[in-house]
Order: sequence, then structure tokens, then C-alpha cells
Amino acid sequence: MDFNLSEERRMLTDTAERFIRERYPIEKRHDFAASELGFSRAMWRDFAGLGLIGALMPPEVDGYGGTGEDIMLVFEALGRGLVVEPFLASGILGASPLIDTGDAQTLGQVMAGERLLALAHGEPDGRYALSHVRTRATQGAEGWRITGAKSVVFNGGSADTLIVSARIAGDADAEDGLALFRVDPHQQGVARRGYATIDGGMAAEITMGGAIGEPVGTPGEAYPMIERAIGRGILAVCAEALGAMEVAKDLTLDYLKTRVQFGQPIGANQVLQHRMVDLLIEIEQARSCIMLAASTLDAERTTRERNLSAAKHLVGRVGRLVAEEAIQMHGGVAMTWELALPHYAKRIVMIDHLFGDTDHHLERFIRFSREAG
Amino acid sequence: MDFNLSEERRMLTDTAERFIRERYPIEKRHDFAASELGFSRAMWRDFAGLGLIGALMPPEVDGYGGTGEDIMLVFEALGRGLVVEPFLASGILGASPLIDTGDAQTLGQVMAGERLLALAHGEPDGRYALSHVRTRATQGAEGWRITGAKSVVFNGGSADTLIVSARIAGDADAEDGLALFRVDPHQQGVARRGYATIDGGMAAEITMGGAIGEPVGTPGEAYPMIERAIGRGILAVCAEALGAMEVAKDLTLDYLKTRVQFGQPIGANQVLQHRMVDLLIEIEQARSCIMLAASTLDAERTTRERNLSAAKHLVGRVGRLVAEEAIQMHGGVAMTWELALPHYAKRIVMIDHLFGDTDHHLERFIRFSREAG
Amino acid sequence: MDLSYSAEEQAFRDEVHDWLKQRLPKRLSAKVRKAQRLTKADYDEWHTLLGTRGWMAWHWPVEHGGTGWTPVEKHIFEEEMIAAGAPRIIPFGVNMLGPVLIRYGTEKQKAHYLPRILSGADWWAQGYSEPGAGSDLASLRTRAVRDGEHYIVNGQKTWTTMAHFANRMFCLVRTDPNAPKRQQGISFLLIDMDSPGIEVRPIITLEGEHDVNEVFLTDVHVPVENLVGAENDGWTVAKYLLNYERTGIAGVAASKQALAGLKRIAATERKDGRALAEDPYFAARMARLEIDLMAMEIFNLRLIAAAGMGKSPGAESSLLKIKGTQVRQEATDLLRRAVGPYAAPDLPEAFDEGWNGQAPGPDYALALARGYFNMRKASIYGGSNEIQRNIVAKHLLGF
Amino acid sequence: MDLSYSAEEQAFRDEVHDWLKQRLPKRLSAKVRKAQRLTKADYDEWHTLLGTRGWMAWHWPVEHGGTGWTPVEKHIFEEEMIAAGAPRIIPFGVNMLGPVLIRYGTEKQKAHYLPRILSGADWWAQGYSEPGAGSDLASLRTRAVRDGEHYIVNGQKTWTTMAHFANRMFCLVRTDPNAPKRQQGISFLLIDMDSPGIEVRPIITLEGEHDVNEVFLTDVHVPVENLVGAENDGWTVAKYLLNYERTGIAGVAASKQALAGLKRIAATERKDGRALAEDPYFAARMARLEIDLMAMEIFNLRLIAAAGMGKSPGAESSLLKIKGTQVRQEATDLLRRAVGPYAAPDLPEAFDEGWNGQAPGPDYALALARGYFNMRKASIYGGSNEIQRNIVAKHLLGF
Repeated sequence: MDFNLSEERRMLTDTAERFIRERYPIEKRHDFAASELGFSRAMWRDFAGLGLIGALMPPEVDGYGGTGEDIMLVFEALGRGLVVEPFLASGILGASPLIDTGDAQTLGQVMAGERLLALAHGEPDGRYALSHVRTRATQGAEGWRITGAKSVVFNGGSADTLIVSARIAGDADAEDGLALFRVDPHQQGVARRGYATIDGGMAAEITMGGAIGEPVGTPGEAYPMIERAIGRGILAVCAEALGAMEVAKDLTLDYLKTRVQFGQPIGANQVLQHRMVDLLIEIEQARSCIMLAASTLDAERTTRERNLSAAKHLVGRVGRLVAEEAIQMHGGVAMTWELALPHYAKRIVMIDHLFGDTDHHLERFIRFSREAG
Repeated sequence: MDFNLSEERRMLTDTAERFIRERYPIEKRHDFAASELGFSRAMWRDFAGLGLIGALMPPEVDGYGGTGEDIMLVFEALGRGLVVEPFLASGILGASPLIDTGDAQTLGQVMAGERLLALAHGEPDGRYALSHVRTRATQGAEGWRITGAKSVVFNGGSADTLIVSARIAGDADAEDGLALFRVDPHQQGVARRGYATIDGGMAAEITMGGAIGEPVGTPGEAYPMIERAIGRGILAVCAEALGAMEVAKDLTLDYLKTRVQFGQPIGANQVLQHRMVDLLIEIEQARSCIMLAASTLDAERTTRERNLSAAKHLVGRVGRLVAEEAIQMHGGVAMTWELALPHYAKRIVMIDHLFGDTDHHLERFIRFSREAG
Repeated sequence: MDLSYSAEEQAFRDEVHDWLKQRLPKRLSAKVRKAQRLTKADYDEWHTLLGTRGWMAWHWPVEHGGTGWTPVEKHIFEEEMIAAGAPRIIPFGVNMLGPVLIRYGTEKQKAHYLPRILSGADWWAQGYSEPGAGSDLASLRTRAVRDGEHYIVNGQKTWTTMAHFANRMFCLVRTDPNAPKRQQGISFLLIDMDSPGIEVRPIITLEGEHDVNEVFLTDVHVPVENLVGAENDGWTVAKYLLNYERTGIAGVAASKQALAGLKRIAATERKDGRALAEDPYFAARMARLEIDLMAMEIFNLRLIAAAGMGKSPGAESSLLKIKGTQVRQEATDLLRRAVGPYAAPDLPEAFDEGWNGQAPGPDYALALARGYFNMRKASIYGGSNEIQRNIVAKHLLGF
Repeated sequence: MDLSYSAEEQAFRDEVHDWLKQRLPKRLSAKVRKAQRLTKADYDEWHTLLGTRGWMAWHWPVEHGGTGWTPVEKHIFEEEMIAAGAPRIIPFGVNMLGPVLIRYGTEKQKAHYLPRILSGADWWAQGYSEPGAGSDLASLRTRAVRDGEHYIVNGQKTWTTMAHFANRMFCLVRTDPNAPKRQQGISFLLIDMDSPGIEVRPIITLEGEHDVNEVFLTDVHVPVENLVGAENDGWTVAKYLLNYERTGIAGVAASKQALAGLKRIAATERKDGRALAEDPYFAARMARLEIDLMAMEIFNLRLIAAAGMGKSPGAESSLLKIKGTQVRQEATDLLRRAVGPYAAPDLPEAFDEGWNGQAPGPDYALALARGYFNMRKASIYGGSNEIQRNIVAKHLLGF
């Protein structure tokens, strides 16, 4: 066992954190989020230049990272800055099937910040069920045609390339019969409706009526790739939540020490001190569980998914506690847009709505634990 | 709506509380509990003389109470004194079917403190399932004969008369086909093994091999009577837990104000103050829910059982909190036999093991809520 | 003890229910149900209707235009109002200032202001909080200096709810900065919002809405006759206001309404091929909330009935406030959870009257994350739950 | 970062596992598994076996007979010991006094006492706590007055675990009552339990057991050479002891063992016709516990590895202690719940070796309510969790 970061990883973390601290103040973040695109293209290219997108990809596709540890470190830094650029959509969710199929060419464009991806997988009424796909793909003379509706697709409105899941066989909830397709969103037959999300992001509803798609991997056998993509996504957002929780805790600690009420810093109240201690403990518990999930991201399925669900469950539970306590200890000011803290709280809480909430993953953890025996 | 006690009820409560306060110190209680019988026959007769057993029975069987409110008030007082006399076994569980069938003669002996009852219903592997009965009864030339094993029967070792549930038809878990019998425990064919329980009570394992029994009510249709008996029992132990929680809270409050550490009463610590406030709130919540259950003890089934399960669930949840916090705030002394507090804590916690724990009753509440629509 | 509603109470409920069914404009209840933004005109319309029926000032003594209802009747009224989707009654005039004027106002003040509250002619704002004060009300720094027949007021108020709709504001100001205790030297003033020197600036809340404001006061002239109570005795007045009976402090009616909505949504949402309401975990979360709420309803009525007519339960109010906000916030948490991924989309335009766009998911999902984040305030304002615990520790537990 | 066990670590685990399989007497592991009372002879037997293998003082530096294990190896050792059902090593001599003597003892003290600890010849008790002191250790009142070549000790110690088995006790005493600060004027003494004037009285715990004692000291003569460290400098010694490395402070191994037992029981117990482990609520409670425990295992190793060999993680220990007790207590809570009505029967005689009576329910049920109530102490002793939070607030959060 070894709990230390390598020299390389330490440099990566330092670079990312310094850049975000210096170049990504919260006011700019709000401006980016409020723009039509929902993020800054210039900033995205800067992140690419720093190698932060490439750090999410393995050497097999000419990246320089891609392990669970890399994903964890990058996203923790992103979470600390509430970064709205599409790391999750492009660098993780859309990229994952292309990593699995070794599409170094497309990923080269992604790592350079030139091509934006989105994974169009979730559907209306699918909630968090991973295999729920009603979108259909059929093979005709001119290739594959896709018809169906995709829901809450992160950065789906701005993506240059969509990775779309569709069913070529089986019932709506079957794991078998799924396929992934590369779809050009600018073609006729694809309609996108983008909107903002409450935590500063962008998503889209996407409908396809006979859209042309090019298979990614073997049609009918895509479920494992989808699970891998979502698994990487789970690790990424857990680490992002961790970064955001650290900042929320630090901001609160700072506030408790500086805000004076009844003639003393409010942090002089023992109850607030003890509640801060509990936050500290729970954040360290979450970090530990995320480290475990990161370390087994490339392990066999049962171990990998069990640990991912453990982490996502715990982050959901701890995240709510941290967000609510940070707001409560700040008091009224935390209810204002002007302060940075509530934006951290919003992101932390809303991460529970990504890829399955705390209850969903507790159930899933139990299922995989039974498999593990 | 009216939240006040009648003059009569106020007198009943005052009498019970004063008697217990003055005549039932914790040292005597321990002596009673440690005796072979597990309680004091003399004290039981005194309680009878005060009318506290009769207060649990309705006028139809020559009692002078028997409503939910009466049961609540008596058991709250008993809980305050950690009384070990067999109110629950004789006055509630064993008495309930006799109330339902109007057996004023036997109940007269019970109210006088002369006859002890016990309800032998639970069985090995039955856990908290109300309809789980494997004990069989068959009717022969000389009447009914009962064969089977009963488990954790409160005061079953000392009872003069057992009320035994047995099955005359149906599967082990069917509600139909159940019967209740009056069984003389001194006959051949009944073996009893008594033992102490960790909270100061007594229980017994009872095996019957062809024991003679006399039906109580119509054989085959006893389930509603069993549910009534357990329902009254639920209300009783909820109220008992309430009384015990009040004392645990008061003892803790007193301790916080008098115990000096680091040069000040430990109650000067704001964290302990706030935690006491939370106990106060939760105890009042529990009291409110118990009042609701008491007020609908004679309502139609769905309302009655739903409110009983709500109260039992909440008492289980709040009880654990109160018991654990009271011990924690006392610190090391709470770990000693010598102090009264841990005995309250033990009883409060173990009440969750009677008639279904907090999870069991949450599930049951959900079931009855669906019935209520 | 009898916890069922009497025939009279049931008849009262029917009366309120029927009136609301007939007189509450459908347009308003539709907006309330969709969580849409209500305009000043919406509130004015509703206040006027209630005033006409004599139900505007339902907490007041009968002789001043109140109702004389029992605590249980008040509870029923609140339940029916919320169940019908009625806009809330803006409380600053009728629930806060009214009782203060009845107790401390001059005859002239009463004669002038009370009818205007009853009719909805005045919209009052509450000028208590100041920047940096938070729950420490007595630390206020807004100064009022006597100058002939006026006070000259300078300072700043904050968290002033709906001040952008108000034409008047009652205000705590410091009239004696040299008083030995901070609670002394404070006075209670009535201020016209159109006085020169008043500027209202919006505070945008975390979900991007404008309900609260900062109010800047620069050399604002307030006639001396607008003083309520004695000069430098404003703390007594303020405390009276805080302790005035609040039947609804636990928010039972609102939480019941939220739970009912939650149940509807959980019956509609699907999870793993069945209704979310049948998922054991979600069902357990809902059931725990419901049991807490059932208990709290009795707890609330018990305490209010015990305090007696027109009186506040005192420090017991703090118990209700704490539990009430816990239950209310838990309800908003479950509502947010219930809609899964659809909690994320945020369409601010959907909360304007007449919006007829389409939500990405079900319509009811749009307001739920907002509702959750917005309701975090419940445990902060009006004295945070920490302050409430301090109060209970001191006054009920004797620490 | 690599959170898997290396080949060397795995080999180490096998070595420990094999040794325990061969050498741990079945009689002892059976008693441990049944939660039966261990006698002094049981412990002595086990200590001697460990001492012979060189694993008695596994925290000590190699030069004094320790092992030189890494934190991960120590963690593995603890896991294997508990998994095998080994009796716990009584910590007072080997884990507490040993390191103190190595750091502060005279050469003569080291030469005399350390081998006797290694061999199990001495059984030490810890004389820290006093009546009324609780977590406020520095308020101690036991007096030691120098009289020639002796200290004359008078006072009372309490919560003295296993003092009825001990032949020696290390003790904090007040040697200078006039010191300006309470922490000054305290000394650290080694006392023979057979000295005249010592009386040990049992304290019966809430579940009716005798593990802890009161120790009364009346004019006890202690040779001056039994002073450890400088006179009046005992607080430094005491603090060192408290901060000495404790790999196992979070109790990960014990909680893992408890969880494994819980899973076995939940697979056996029936609820509504299926295994309790398949009940959604109970499964959820167990899974939450397991996830907390998985996280805590990493947390524990992270902090201990970061602190480095032989050093304590400092105030971080408090984080581990708090979380560790929460997890441990939760495990005992679920164990108690798991057996339903059978948690109630209490048969004290069942915990004596050789008992072959029958339990009313399953055998494993008998110890579970006792275990739950007994484990309440975990968040109280060794500095309550409240004290631990105070420490963290001060030293890690800078309050």
C-alpha cells in the first residue's frame, strides 16, 4: 500500500490548482456560465494547453494519464474552482467509449480543445437506470439510422459530436442489444434544445428522427462501454464534489473566524466548532472512499462498480450534510447570489442527481456486494 | 379538539406518580427484579389497591378506565419508576382478549392483584410477525389440546393463567385459523423455563405437548383479538418509554448542572445544551405521537393501527437517541450499575425489541397508509 | 383529551373551504400552485378580498376587526388557505405591526393605520435587520436624531422582504447611542417609503430571485408623531412583536401541503418499473417525514392551546420553529430527490405568469431544486435555529 | 498511490495467519468468540505465547524487543489477531508503560521492567482517572509526599481496568499542590499492588460485569526510584503516553470483525419468510455501515502512514477516534437489532467457560444487547468524543 502521489501527479495537481486559483475567479465563472455557450471556449483551450484534458486519457490514445488517480486529481481541482468547462461531457463521458475503442484521432482533437463531445444516453422516464434505452437504431442501405429522445444531456447543446446510445434489440431495460453511435448533431433529423441547470451548467434535450450514426464498437454489445463511461463519470463527479466540499468547508471556517456577532467571532460558539469537526471527518471519509474507488477503476467489474457505488453513495450523504451545514453556519448571507459559497452548495447537492443518487447507489452497492459474496 | 386531562384522569396520574415516587425507589426496584419472581407480590397488591390495574380495564368488565388515555397515563407513570410488576403481561396483554370476550370474573381477580396472566403468543423464528403461529390446537373428545413452543413470554414463568395462541387451520403465517386458549400452566404437558431480561424484566420459554386449553372467543377467528392485545401493548410500552425518557432527560439535565469539570458545570458547554434541546424536542414529538395513538385506540382498524405503528416507530427512533445521549452526556458514571440512569436507558432501548422495532413499524405504517389511501 | 375535530370545528372548516372555493380567483391559485412569481397587484387583490370577508386580520382582537377564533380554528384556517392554493398574507402589516399598534400605538396611530392594514391600503416592510447584525438584533446602528418635529434617520437595513412593493416601513433605530446597554436607546419608528433619502436596492438570492432588499436611509425626515411607544423603549416593542402569538410558527399547514404534493409526485414518478412511492427507501423517507409531521401537528396545537388565547407559547415557540423548519426542509429535500435528473434544469422564465413553454421533464419538476435551496432560509431567518436552541436552553432548561 | 496490498504485505499476512492457526489455543479462541469471560490465567497464557514469538511488544523499537513493522503490517497483524479470535493484548504494560519507560525510564527501570513486560511477568494497571475528574485528567487529587527514600501516597483512582488482576500500577500523583498551573506538580510513579495500604474494589458495570475497579491508596510507601521522569514533570510523561502511536485507534479490525459477524447473523435470521439480510431496510443499514467502514479503513491507514513510523498522527487521532467509535457502536446497534425479541434474554452464567446450557434463542443472541450497552463506553473513555472534538477544533481548525 502506498498513499503518496508520484512526483508527476503532484505537478499535475499543483498546475491545475494554481491555474484555477489565479485565472478562474468566481465572477468570471458566473460570466462564463451565463453566456450562451455556458462556458468559455478560450478558457477551454487554455485548459487543453495545460494538459488537463489529456491527463484524463491513457497513453494508448496518446493521452498522458487516464487512471482513476488522474481523474480524481483533475476533478478535485475543477471542483475547487467550480469550473464550468465541459470536462465531464467531453473529457470523460463522451471520451470514454472512444478510449475503449482506441479512437486516438478524435480524442486528439478533444485533448487539443478543438472538438467537444457529449454522451447522449439518459432518456425521459429512465431516471438513473443504466440500461433503460428506448431510442432505436436500425441498419439500412445507407447505414445506421437513429430515432428517439435523449434527456438532460450535459453540454449536449454545444457538442460537435454526440455519442448516442440506442437499442438494436431487446426490451427497454435490457442490458443486451445496446449500441453506441457517433452522431453529427448538425445534420437534419437531430433537434437540440439547450438550457441552463441550477448549478451553473448546461444540458439539452435531444430528439432524433432517423439521424445518421456511425457505430462505436460492436452494435448490440455496448452496455459494458456505457457502464465504463458512467463509472468514470461517477468517479469524476465524486472528486469534483470533494473539491467543492473542501472549499465550502474552508469558506465556512474562515467565516466563523471573522464574522463577529454578540461581540465575538461566531466561531467561538462551541456548537459550531463541533459541527465543523464533524464536517471535517465526513469530508475525509468521502475522500478516503473516493481514493478507494479511484484505485480500483481498472479492476474487475464487481470490485470496480461496488467501490464506485460506495463512493457515490457516501458523497451524496456527506455532500448534503456539508452543503446544508455550510449554508446554515453562514446564515443569511449564504442565501445571496453574491457570495461564492451558495454556488458551491448548489453544485455539491446537484451532483447527487448525476448518475444515480445516494439511495440508488446504496442499493447498487448491496447488489454488487452480494455478487462479491 | 381538547388537549386537557379530565379531573379524574389528573387524579389517577397524580396518585400513580406520587406512589411510585415515594414507595418505589430504584434500589427496591433492583431487589424486586433480582428476586426469583422478578417482581414484588406485595407491591403488586398495593398497585391493585390503588386502582392502577383496574384503570386499564373498561367499565364493561367492571374496570374504571381502559381507554387509550388511561393506558397512556398509567404506563407513563410506570415508566417513570421503571416498575417491574407485571402490568404489561397481566393488565394489558393477557387481559385484552378477556376484555374483548367480556370475562369480568377473571379480570376481577386480575384487578384485585390475585391472578397473574401472560399472553403466550410469540414463537421461535416468528420475530415480530403477528400472524406467525406454528403451535397447533386440535379438538378431541375431552376438549382442545395444544402442542407447540412459545418464546420470550413476558412474565410467562409466574403467570397463574396463560392465554395461548394456536393454529387450528392454515399456514404458519396465515391470519385465518388462529385461536386463543386459556391454559393452566400447572398441568402436565406444560413446561416453563423462566429467565431474566437485560432490562430488569422476566420472560419464559414455554413448551406444550397436548396441554388442555379452553377457548377464548371463537377458535379460528382470533387474529383481531391478538392484534388488539398487541396494539394495546404497543401503546402501553410507548407510554412507558415516554415516562422513562422523561426521567432520563431530567437526570441528565440535573447532572449537567451539577457536575463540575474544568472548573465549571459541564452544562456550560453549549454543545451539551443544544443536544439537550434536541432531546426535549424529540421527546415532545414522541409524546404527541403517543397521544394521537392513544386517542384512536378505539377507532376503526386502519386509523388505529397506522397511528400505533407511527408511535412505535417514533418511540424506537427517539428512544435510541435519548438513551444514547443521556449515557454520553453523563460520561463514565453512566456505565455503572450503581447509577439509576443506565437502567432507564436499557429499558428505553429494549422497548424497541417489543412488538416490532422501529423499522418493522415504519413498514407497517406504510402498509396501513396505503390502505387509508 | 380528545384529538378529533368537534362538529363546530368541522363546520368552521367547511365554511372556510367553501368561501375559498368560491372567492379565491383561479388565476391566483394557479400561479401559487406553479410557484410562479406573484405581483404586487396579485397580493393586493387577494388582501382586499380577505379584508372584505373580515378575514384579513384573523389574529387581532375582535374589537379591532379580528376574528376571535380559537387556536384550533386558526390552524384550520391556515390549512384550508394553503390547501386551496391561496397566496400567503403578507405578514408585516397585519401580523406584525397591527398587534404592536393595538398594544403601543397612540389613538391617532390606531385610527389611521389599522383600517389601512385591514383594507390592504398600506403595504408595510419590516426594517429590523442590518448588515452584519444577523441574529444579533440589538447591535443595530441606524441612527435617528431628533430635530424639532422630526427624527433625521441615517443608516441601512437589509433582508427587507418585499420592500420594493412597500409604501411604508416600521423600523428599529438607535435614538440614544450612549445608553448603558445595547438594548436601550432603541426606538420604533413608522417611515413612509416615498420619503426623500430612501433607496431600495434588490438582493438577488442564491436561486436568482428578487424578494429581499437592502434599504438605505440618508437624512430621512420622519415626523415625531410616527414614534410608536416611548422614545428609547423600542426594544420592548420589538420583543412584544416577536412574542406575539404565531399559530403557524411550525408551518404545519405548509408542510402538509408539501407532503401531499410529494405523494402525488412519488405516485407519478417511475423507478425500476414501478411508482417511486413503492420504492422501499423512498417510501421510508416519506413515511418518516409523515410521522414527524403527524407528531408535530399535535405538538403545535398542544403548545398553542396550552398558552391560551392570544398569547404566545413563549420559549416553546422555539421548539416549534426548530422542528417545523426541519420537517419543512426535509419535505423540500424529498421533493428534489423525487424527480431525479430533472431536478437540474433551471428555467427562470417558467415562473412568470402566462409562460406556456415546455419543461424538459415534468412541469412539477421545475420548481423543486429552487424550492429546496430557497427553503434553507427557514432555519436562518427570524432567529436562526442555533439562536432558538440558545433560547430554549436558557428559558426552558434553565442553563 | 496504490491501495492494494503488496506481495510482501500479503506474505506477512500469511505468516501471521499461519502462526495464529497453529499456536492460538482453540480453548481461548472459542471463549473469545462466545464473548465469555477470560481469566487472568487465560491472558497470561496468551501473553506468554506472544512473547515467545516476539510479537508481544509489536509497537516497540526493534532494539527493545519490538518488531519494526510498518503501519500497514501492524494493521494486518491486528486484523489477523481479531479475525482469529485471539484474546486482546492487555495494553497497559506493553502499549502504554513500555514506550514511556523507553523514553523516560532510567537504565535500571528499563532493565528491570521491560523484560518483565515482554515475558508477561508483570500485569500493569493504569492509575490515571480519579472520581469526579472524568476527562479533566489534570484535576487529579491523589497526593504523594516525599519522605526520605519514599513517597507516601494517599488518594483514590477509579475506572482502573483489570486492576484486580494487576500486580503493578503506573500512577499519576500530585507532588506539588502549590504549582501555579494544575498541569504542573504532577509526577508519574510505579506502584506495587501488594504494597500495604492498597485496596481494590470492584465497579459493577451497567450490564452487571466486573472489569473496572476503584483503587484506594492509604499511606502507600513507594520507593523514590519508582519515579519515572523528573518529579513534577509527570504531565509531560502522561501526554507522551497519550500521543504514542496507536495504529488501532479507529478500531477498524474490531469493526470489520463485528460486521462479518453481523452479516452471518443477518443471513441466518429470518424476516417475513426470507433472510434478514434481504430486508431492504436492514440491508441498507448494514450497507451504510460497511461503506463507512471501508472509508474509515483507508482514512485510518492514510493518517497513520502520513504520520510516519512510530509517530502519532497527533490531533488527527481524534478524528479517527470519533469516527471509529461511531462505526463500532453502530455495528453493535445492528447486532442487537438483528436478533429481534431474542436480544432481551440475559443469562450471565452463559459467559462462564464450560457453560453448556441452552439459550432461549440462538446462541449468538445472548451477548448482543450486552455488547451494545457495553460499547457505549467507547465514545466516553480515553477522552470523550466531545473532548476529541474540542481537540480537533483547537489544533486542526485553529479555533
